[in-house]
Amino acid sequence: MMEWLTPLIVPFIVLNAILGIVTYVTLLERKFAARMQSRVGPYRVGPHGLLQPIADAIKLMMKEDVVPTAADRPVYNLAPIVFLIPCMLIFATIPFAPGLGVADLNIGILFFLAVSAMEIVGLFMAGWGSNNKYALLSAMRAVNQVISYDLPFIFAALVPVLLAGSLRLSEIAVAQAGLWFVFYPVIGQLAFVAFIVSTVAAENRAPFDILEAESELVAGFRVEYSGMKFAIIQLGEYAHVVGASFLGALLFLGAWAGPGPEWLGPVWFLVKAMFVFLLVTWVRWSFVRIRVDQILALSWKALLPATLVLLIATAVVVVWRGTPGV
Amino acid sequence: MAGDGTLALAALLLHAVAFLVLAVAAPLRRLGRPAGYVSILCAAGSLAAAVLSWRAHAGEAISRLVWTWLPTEGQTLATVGVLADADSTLMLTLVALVALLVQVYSLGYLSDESAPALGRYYAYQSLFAFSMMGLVLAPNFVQLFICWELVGLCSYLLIGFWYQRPAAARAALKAFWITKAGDVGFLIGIVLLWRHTGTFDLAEMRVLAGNGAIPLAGLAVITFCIYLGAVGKSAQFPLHIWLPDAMEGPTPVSALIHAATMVTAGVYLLHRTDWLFALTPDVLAIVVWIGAFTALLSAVLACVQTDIKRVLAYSTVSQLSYMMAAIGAGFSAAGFFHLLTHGIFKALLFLGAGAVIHAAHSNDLTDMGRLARRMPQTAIVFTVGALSLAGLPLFAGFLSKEEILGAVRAGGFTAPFAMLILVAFLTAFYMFRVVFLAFFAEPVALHAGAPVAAGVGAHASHVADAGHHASHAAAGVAAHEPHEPPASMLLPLWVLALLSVAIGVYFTFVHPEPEFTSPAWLMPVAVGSAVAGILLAWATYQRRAIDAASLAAAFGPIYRSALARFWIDDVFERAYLLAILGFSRVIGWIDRYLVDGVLNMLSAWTVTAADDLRTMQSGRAQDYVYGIAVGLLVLLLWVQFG
Amino acid sequence: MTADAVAFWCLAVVLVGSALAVVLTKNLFHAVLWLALALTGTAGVFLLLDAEFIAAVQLLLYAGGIVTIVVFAIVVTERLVGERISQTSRRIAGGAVVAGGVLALILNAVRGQVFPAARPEMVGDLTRTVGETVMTRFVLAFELLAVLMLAALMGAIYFARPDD
Amino acid sequence: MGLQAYLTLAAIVFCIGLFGVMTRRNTIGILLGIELMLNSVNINLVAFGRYSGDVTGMVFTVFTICITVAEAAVGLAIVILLFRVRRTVTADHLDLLRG
Repeated sequence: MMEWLTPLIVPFIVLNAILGIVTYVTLLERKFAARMQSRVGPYRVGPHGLLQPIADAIKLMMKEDVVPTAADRPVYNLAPIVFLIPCMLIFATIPFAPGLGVADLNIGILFFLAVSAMEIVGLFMAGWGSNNKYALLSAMRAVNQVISYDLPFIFAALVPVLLAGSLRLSEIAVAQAGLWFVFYPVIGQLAFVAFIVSTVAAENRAPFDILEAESELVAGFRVEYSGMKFAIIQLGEYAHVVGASFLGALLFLGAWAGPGPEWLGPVWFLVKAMFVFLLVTWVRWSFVRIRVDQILALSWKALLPATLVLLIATAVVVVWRGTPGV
Repeated sequence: MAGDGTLALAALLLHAVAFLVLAVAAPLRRLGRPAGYVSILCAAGSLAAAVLSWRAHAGEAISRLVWTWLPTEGQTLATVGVLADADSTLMLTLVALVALLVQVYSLGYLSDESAPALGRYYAYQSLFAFSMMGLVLAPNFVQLFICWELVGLCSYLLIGFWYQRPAAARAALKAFWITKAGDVGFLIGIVLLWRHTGTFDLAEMRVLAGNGAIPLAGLAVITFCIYLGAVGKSAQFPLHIWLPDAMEGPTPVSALIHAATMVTAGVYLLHRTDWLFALTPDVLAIVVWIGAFTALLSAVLACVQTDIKRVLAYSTVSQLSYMMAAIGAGFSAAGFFHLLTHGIFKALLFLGAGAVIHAAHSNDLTDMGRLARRMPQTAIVFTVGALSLAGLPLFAGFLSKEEILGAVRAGGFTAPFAMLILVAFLTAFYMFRVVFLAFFAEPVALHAGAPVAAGVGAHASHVADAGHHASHAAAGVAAHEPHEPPASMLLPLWVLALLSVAIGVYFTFVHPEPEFTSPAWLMPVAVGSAVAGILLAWATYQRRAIDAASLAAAFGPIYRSALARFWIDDVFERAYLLAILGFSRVIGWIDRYLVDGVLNMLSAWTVTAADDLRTMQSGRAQDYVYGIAVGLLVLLLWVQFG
Repeated sequence: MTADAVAFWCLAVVLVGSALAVVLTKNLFHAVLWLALALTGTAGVFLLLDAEFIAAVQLLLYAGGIVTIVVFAIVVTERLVGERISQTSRRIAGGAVVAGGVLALILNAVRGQVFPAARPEMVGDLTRTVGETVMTRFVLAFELLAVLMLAALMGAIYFARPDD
Repeated sequence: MGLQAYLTLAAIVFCIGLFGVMTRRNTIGILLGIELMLNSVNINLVAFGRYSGDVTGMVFTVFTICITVAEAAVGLAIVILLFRVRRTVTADHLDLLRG
């Protein structure tokens, strides 16, 4: 009985845990942003606003589901789902503790990158299907930006891969037992910075949020969405950010390593991931939005060559030291 | 730590790092001077590493540091790495030193350049230094050839640095193609040698040669082919014609590439493989004769040039031939020794000439004169360089030149020896002709009664570096005053001058153990001919006791032929034209009457047929795909049921 | 039926269905989305063949990359928003006959051969083996590929540069 | 499942792609057909490699995928350029090479 149930139970638990985390991450961000702006943030619903995300979810579910007349209906309706699936699938290969994960593939990080690249299909479907100029423009911008920042993102993420000598995420985590890669002299810090910058860009967050620049494009590719579909898109976006935060914590911050008994590992991992998330949020609420050409120039003229050189330098270091690993 | 070649590798890789940084980080490169600082910083580190490496390998210590490359199934075709021993690290130090000084010097010399051009210049410089060091340290022929071509490429890029000027672009192409002609021979030689010995590796090959395991049959052809590469790179007759034209590049480039390092690569190659050439004495005899002949030819040519850089260029050809002659005589150490000293003082002379051009805004000797008053420091260091080149005692060229003369004589080549003595005389003459005309004598142009400004204007249009400084000249020719160059240019000059003197003094008192015995009269004769040359130059151009024109008239035919560069460039052009045009005429006739005749007939038929068939060609790619698919269908049917 | 066979049949249906949709739908944008599904299905087939690495590359480059640029091309070549892009086909009957004939003959050829039914056991990490093979036995092809990519990159830039 | 099943699947996809290339009027549509054909070739390569226990097939699949991406990039650049010059992407109108 248990033999075939276990592979179902673990994903079920993980999926629900992730959904919970993602829901409350919205609250975390709102509180954090409020503190940065000397406000209090959500406070009404529940003690210290703790029930706010649930209230939001209920509100969105109750709303009327409006479909524009001119919309490309099948595409419009499918888009949120196609968008959400990759965003949830990226958690499949992340090990939350030694042995605790859905599938610890030997190409784990490649799977993560490949699946997160699929997200753009859903995004474009949403922009196209809405049959709205703002939505389409926003989707075009998103494609531009995601293509541009995928490469630096991959290169930055490959630095820990080279250092650990494995594509398997659990092995990368284990390889940091001695030294977290973020503390690896020079290379580690540079790669981490590049990772954070390209994460912010790949998530389309400020200062790279031109695709939903409210002053020009109203709300970007989701302008025509409402109700449950809007909630799903929102959920997917936050899931992606959280997934990238987990990846950052795993690649650079030693994953589940931390003081205390072993069962505290997942907790430590969560704390680190939230740290990365807050870092991204901090950037989001601190900088002004920059122009499209600036965004593209930053990627192609600075970030891409820099990460490429960094990657080569890492390879040289690894070859010089003879063996991968710290 | 230093014994394992790591330091040599570091010296090599520092330049590569500088180049990569400048090549990849475009914003940094476009800043200009900061790019130069990056490059200079790496060059300084490289020099330190090279010197340490040299100290570690001064004795018999040899270290190899190689990685396999091009692994084919079962065996390794080639390796890359460094082979550090006494010779290569010494050469490495020379390259590192001159490269550093030239880069510092260029900061001042090229200060008028736009920032992106300056950054590009430093990127090229770093690439060149890296390639040259890779050549020097090459453990096998493959790496050596690759670096050999890389330095050729850098030479091309740097000669054509002012690529907007047609003359520079042409000179760059000429240098590239003529050296390539030699390189073809070199490449053939390497491949033949590989078939002959089964290895590219220098050390392995040397062991084979030591055991007598290399079959002698056919080896002469191979060594001659390899020598052809050296002929091209080191500007031996008849491929010497590119080097004077290469002076279209910036003067620091001439100092680094076309005097001290790249052109000596041919000499270095022969020195490096002297054990191989020792097996083929016939080829060595060719080397001596061509060397002596080129030395004499170019020395005569140097006497009649009015462009200061061209005098130095022909002088470089002449001195390279000196080295070649010594190597051909079988005493390659003497040639290598002269290579090192020549590298120092020729770089000094070129940089000094650069300072003069910088000040006078002209390359032409007739535009100069009495510059010693305006720029005494330059005059001193230039004279030190000239004395070194003339080979007077206490200066760098003295012992090395005498060693070469002794070597050629000990090798039993009497006629080349006599030619080289004559060259020693001519060398002193033309060098001091430059010294007197530029620094001490009254300006010639004033003598002739022509205004200086007109001379500057007339030459600035067609002379290499002068054009570069023409903006200065145009700003105010009349008010222009020659001045000492900035410190960034003076410092390298003084370093090189002091080194020249230091080497000269050191070797005047500490004679290295010679491999051969020279007769006692050799040194007086050598020094005497040099002094005679200096005196003749003094009498002609300083005192004007002898009229230069009548001196020229006395050597009428030679003078006129020298002015025409002995028609060698013309011969190349004619031969090229004749061969290509003649061949083309024959081919043209065949083409017009035989080939075309048949074809016209066929095409007449074809045209009518095509008119009927053209409807098949719709121009739509899909129709063709359709055709392919139908063809595939038919093919499958035929295969399965036919 | 084993789990493998079930998965294969599901993927085959998805793949063939979406491929047919790619060549038959009138809406070009929908065709591209169907292509994305077909490419994803192919990645699934690769997974069935134990080639996880290839599957990931397929998703990353094909489904992520190509689909995006195709979409881009559609948007650039059609008016941004306006009438639905529709595309018609021609010579449908002829094309169907030729394609069907080729298919029948290929299948006939495949049927006539004897193929190994069982898969040999692969030892070690397949991804690592692929990587090592690329870097040793096929290093020349790999480097040529790099040159090709560079040429394609420069060609694309040349084509796409703004008119002067 | 045997090798035959995979080969059959690949053949079907290939012929569907061929059909698309022959019948589509839109240049981008033709490109989609080409992608399908290339894709089926990859299935063949991987399947043969897997059933003969040799990684060569997979290595060349990686190569093919890379080449395809390059091909798509250049091809679409050409399409965009064509559109800029001729204001059409209908393949029938692009017949400058007609004899």
